[in-house]
Amino acid sequence: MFKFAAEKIEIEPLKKSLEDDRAGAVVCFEGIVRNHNEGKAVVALEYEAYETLGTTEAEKILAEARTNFGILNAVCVHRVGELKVGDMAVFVAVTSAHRHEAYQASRYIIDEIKTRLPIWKKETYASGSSSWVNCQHLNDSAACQSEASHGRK
Amino acid sequence: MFKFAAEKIEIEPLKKSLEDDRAGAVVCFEGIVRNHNEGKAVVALEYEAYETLGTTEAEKILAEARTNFGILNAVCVHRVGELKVGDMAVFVAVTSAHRHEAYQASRYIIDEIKTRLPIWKKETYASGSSSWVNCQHLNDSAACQSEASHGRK
Amino acid sequence: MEIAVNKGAEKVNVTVTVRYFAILKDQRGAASEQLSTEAASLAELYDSLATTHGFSLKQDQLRVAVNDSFVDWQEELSEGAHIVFIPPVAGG
Amino acid sequence: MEIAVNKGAEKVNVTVTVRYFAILKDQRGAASEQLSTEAASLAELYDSLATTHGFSLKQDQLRVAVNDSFVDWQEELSEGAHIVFIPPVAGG
Repeated sequence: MFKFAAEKIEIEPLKKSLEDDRAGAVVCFEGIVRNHNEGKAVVALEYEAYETLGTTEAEKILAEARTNFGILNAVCVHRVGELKVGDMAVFVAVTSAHRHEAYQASRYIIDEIKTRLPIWKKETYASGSSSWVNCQHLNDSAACQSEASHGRK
Repeated sequence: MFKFAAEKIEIEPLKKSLEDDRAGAVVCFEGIVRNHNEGKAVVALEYEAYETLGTTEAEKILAEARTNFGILNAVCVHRVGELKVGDMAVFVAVTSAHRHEAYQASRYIIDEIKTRLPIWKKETYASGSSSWVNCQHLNDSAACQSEASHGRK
Repeated sequence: MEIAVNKGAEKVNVTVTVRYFAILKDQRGAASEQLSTEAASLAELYDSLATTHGFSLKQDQLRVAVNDSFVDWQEELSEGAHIVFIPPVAGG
Repeated sequence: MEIAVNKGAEKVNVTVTVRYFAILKDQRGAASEQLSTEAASLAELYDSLATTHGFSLKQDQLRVAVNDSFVDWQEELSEGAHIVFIPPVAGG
């Protein structure tokens, strides 16, 4: 099960949904908003998602993980909206009979979520500037900034 | 921080103790009592630990993980006493700036905990028999059973 | 056959909806728009919009989706299509 | 020198405490015991106890700890030592 969440991710109900007497391992990954990214002090960020396509793509990723690694189950939730430092941006939980498969599947899911899902992150820096992460042209970081955000040196 | 716990492991306070504004990733592992082991239906189990040496050895493992993988922090708790199917036997949480290190360290810690810590597990099966896991002589599974447990076929 | 060729050469306008996300939304100043276009492909449509609105991203930095599925840039435009140009993602 | 050799050859009893875990505890029927022994090494002590109590585990399946540290099987016994024979572990 995958979903986007506009509010704080509550992990207990998600883990509860995975309970299974055959499960010997649960691996959970939490992606957290850090206070730094690439050397700049981050004070807040905003996630925007293309939710319909994003949900379809994420369900594909979870199905791939189940098929490829023989796990019991997997869930993932990704935040959208405004987040601050310390907030959870993404949560992945995987259950399996043995730990090796759970670790592998967890890593696969988060790696694919990060590269395949249509989600964008706008970071606001201590300087007051902001920038859409990863959307700059190679060797042209200016391409990444909105008009309002040229305060970044 | 490592400890043995005679009661249910509460993971929230453990994760709280790891909070750090530099953390971008939290990887948690939960080892759960499964309803089967090596083809036998398990109904209950008991962990016994040599706690003083076990704690020293576990703290060494956590220190190795911090040194080897450059993580921010790590905690681990292992249950002792009577557990039933679905109970958490061991919990490991690791924080790091980036996810790769957190996954690697988490896996290192649980692998080492399982092979190095003086902890023993006695499984009770649906048949009523019980057995100390891993303590049988090669090609001589009888060596593993206590006198009271020869009901196993 | 000749009729088909003539038809293909005619500039036929189709009406599509384009939805913008992230930096494209900022640069367009709108989350979506309905527009009538002569563009023969999604690639051509993006080029034309990028010129009009000054989008900083090159087409090869983007993916494109129609009606909530990823599609090829050379796909022709169909009447009523919902089109999304997808900037480089940054989830997680 | 000759005195030292004589000393080594003498059977000197030491008193140690042995703590048992898991299958060894079941087979010994006790969690610990204090005993006086002539054994020259930990290996020798285990062999003697295994014979007396019918321990099913061979010495090469065990590790051994003295005073809460892993030590070598060939280590000599010291007065007052706390000894633990460690069956194959099964944590997690």
